[in-house]
Amino acid sequence: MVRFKSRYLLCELCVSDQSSLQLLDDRAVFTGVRGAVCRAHGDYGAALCSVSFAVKYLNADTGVVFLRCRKSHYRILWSALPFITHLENRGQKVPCAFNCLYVGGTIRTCQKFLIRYNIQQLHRMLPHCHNEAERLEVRRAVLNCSLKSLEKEEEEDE
Amino acid sequence: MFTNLEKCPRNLLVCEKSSFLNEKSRHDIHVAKHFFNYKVSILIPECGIIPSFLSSVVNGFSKYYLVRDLPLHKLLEDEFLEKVVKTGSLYALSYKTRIDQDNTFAILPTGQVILSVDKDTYEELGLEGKASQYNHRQPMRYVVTIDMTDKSLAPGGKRYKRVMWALKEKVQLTSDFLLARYSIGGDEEGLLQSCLSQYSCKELRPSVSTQTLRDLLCPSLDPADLRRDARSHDPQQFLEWLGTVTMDMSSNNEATSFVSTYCCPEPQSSMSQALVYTVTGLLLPEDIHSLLKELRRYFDEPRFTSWLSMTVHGFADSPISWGSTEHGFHKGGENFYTFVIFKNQDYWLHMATGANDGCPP
Amino acid sequence: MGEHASYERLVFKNASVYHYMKIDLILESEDKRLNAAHFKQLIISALRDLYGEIGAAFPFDVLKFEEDTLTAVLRVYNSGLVKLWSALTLLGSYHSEPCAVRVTQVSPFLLALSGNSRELELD
Amino acid sequence: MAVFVDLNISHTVDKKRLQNIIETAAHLGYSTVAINHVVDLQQKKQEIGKPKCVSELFDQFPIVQGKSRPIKVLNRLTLVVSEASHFRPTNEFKSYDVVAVFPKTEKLFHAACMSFDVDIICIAVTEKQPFYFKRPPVNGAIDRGVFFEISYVPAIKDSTMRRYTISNSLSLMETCKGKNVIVSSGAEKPLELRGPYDIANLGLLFGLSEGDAKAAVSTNCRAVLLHGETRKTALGIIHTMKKIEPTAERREEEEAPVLKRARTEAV
Repeated sequence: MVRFKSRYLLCELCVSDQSSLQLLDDRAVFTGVRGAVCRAHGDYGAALCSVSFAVKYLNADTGVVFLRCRKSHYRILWSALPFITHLENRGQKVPCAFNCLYVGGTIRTCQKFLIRYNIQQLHRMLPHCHNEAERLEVRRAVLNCSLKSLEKEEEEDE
Repeated sequence: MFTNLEKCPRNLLVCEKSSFLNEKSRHDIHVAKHFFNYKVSILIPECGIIPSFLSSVVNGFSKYYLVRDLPLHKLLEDEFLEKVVKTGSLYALSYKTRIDQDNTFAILPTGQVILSVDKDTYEELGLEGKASQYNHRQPMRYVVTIDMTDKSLAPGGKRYKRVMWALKEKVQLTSDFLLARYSIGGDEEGLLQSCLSQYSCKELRPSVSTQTLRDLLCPSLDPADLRRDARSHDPQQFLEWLGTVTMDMSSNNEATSFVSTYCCPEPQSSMSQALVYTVTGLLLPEDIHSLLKELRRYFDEPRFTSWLSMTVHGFADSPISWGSTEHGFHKGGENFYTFVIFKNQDYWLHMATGANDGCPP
Repeated sequence: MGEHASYERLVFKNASVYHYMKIDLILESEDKRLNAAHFKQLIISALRDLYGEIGAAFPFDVLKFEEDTLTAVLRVYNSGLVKLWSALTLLGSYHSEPCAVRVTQVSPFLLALSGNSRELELD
Repeated sequence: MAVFVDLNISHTVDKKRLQNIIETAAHLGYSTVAINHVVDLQQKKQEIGKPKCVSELFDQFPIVQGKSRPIKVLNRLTLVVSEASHFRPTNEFKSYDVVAVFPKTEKLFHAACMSFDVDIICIAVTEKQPFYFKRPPVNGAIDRGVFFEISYVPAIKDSTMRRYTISNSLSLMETCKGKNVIVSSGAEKPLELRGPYDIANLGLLFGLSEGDAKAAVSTNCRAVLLHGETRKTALGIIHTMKKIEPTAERREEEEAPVLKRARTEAV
């Protein structure tokens, strides 16, 4: 049996107001991205992408999104992402931008990257802490959260 | 983005530069080997009416015949072979048959018979041939070449009988044919007609049309510079320009214009008028050769132009292009050549073929 | 043979950067008129439908357009040929009225469009 | 490299329109067309009738453009099946030149590929494919010489259907690798038909290679017609028919073996 090769796009949703991310769900991201692909690449692009296209994971707290599509067509999906200016859910508009962080062949490699990326971010953000108390607070939070909930780390960054 | 959609069929363009006065010049061979010509168009810059010596050559072009429902074996019977095929050069091409769909037949003046047939016919025919070059997954088309001048195929012989049996008894290959015969004497008026009297036979003459174009831009040509390294336009650009002229398109657009951005290649000069003279029909290489000779004489008198061009289009559905090189039809079936003749008897020759074609000689 | 041009031979494979298409637009009602600009706009909108904004941005030229017969000659880069052709094939309506584009000939050489032996009619 | 064929011209009772479509097809260069009679077995009281004789359509069939032959018109039956029990081969099948089936469920698709005595399996183009194409049934169909059909007219008419057409055919191509595919129109109006070279180019969008795309309107259709012939006859070797003469008793007539089985194999 031949395996259909996929590509996973690890994206970060950039929003001005972090809380607005809570309004989004998989469905909203799915339709938003599909609409963007259709605008940028037309019916043909949309048809190509729709083969095995899925939102594999959405973290409404950190804005991390995993998109999956066929390996042969991931560039179509990727090139449409910059044209997204907002997503819509239940009539509410969320202005946002997609920032593609990593493209991987499996969810696993994407996850590894995400951990590395978040650690990097943590190191970058830590010096910005205003006083020792804040710093300790961050450290405590990081130690508190188990490895399972990686996404918490990023939340602490803010 | 869509890489699978960005490929397109290959095409070939062979450009030659030489002089008619060069002893080794092969222009006559190229002309003689392009057997089935459909259209000749001549472009003479700065010329209003066609010189009489040219039109008289064209008027002397051989007649050709359209014969309906002619069985192929008729053309290979001893009598016909002796009388027609072996005494002059016979050109025969099946008419209204498409090389990518139907069985197509051609008889070359060299005495070769070429059958390009589909798989079913090939299997029933039982003649030896080889698979066409342009097959996909499984061969669906075969090319059978029979050389009638071969000694082993002499009428009455075993192999000859087998060929006739295959074409007569096994499968009656019948088609409409375009026939023409070139003979130096020209004494056998109606020889073809008399031989094929039992079939509906229509005599046809090549049709001629003239068109005068006014005020156009034209690229400046330098005979020594085929490749155009020094200048900015190359053979493709010149051929493209020639195309726009023969199809009467505007060639002075702005780079920003919406509809078309085509511009005449630089360096350019303007031309007050030009003559496009076209002949259509089954045109024989011999006739084209004599036309070419006359065109060279055009510069015997002082003229305003330093060059003129002649384009010869081949039949898109002919089974061969040059010599016995296989020809096919993928999307366009193009096979043509263009002579650019200069005042000093230098020439450029551009030969082009499309996707399912062998390379021009 | 110094005075004559010396022999030179060049072979180009896929030399032409363009492909040329000869097409016919067929409208259901024959009283509609359109000019070259409308015609190009129609093709661009067909491209946009099938290939989106990015697809609609690739350049092509309408080298010739005859308003009475609605025939045209298009020039397109090789890489855009399949896209343009398929967009023309899937073009089904003009101003919500059925229409069709018939492609008569496609060639990498413009000259070849002026001598199509499939147009030969001797009857 | 064979003649161009369109195996799906929608049947209408409007004779004038049908004539119009066939004339257009001839003008576009199709040498053979098949008139498609659709029978939806879901609805009750749907009977497979005998098709009208095609010779009633024209006194003189239109000449194919660029050729001196008239166009050949055939009859085709398409059964829309959603339950396996509905599919029952009847004698009426024999009066059609080509029989197609449009399976609505995965189970039926499997059955159609592996066992149904049909020539064509239709692929959904107006809706999202409700199941995945699995390799075993698709390969089974290819081995049996059954072809998959994609109709392009819905893609001309509507943007959403265009998306379904393309994505469904792409997922089919992932499994069948471009083998045993035919592309046909499904036209109801003359203006919906497209020329054979246009379709060969359109095939690239459906995930076919250039050669496969041209085969999809020519050689593969020829294979379908031959396959249809083998169904009507005993593997294309023996052809039985009733003698209409009232006095003569029923006799089996043996025709020359026009077909060899090998020829119907997929190309």
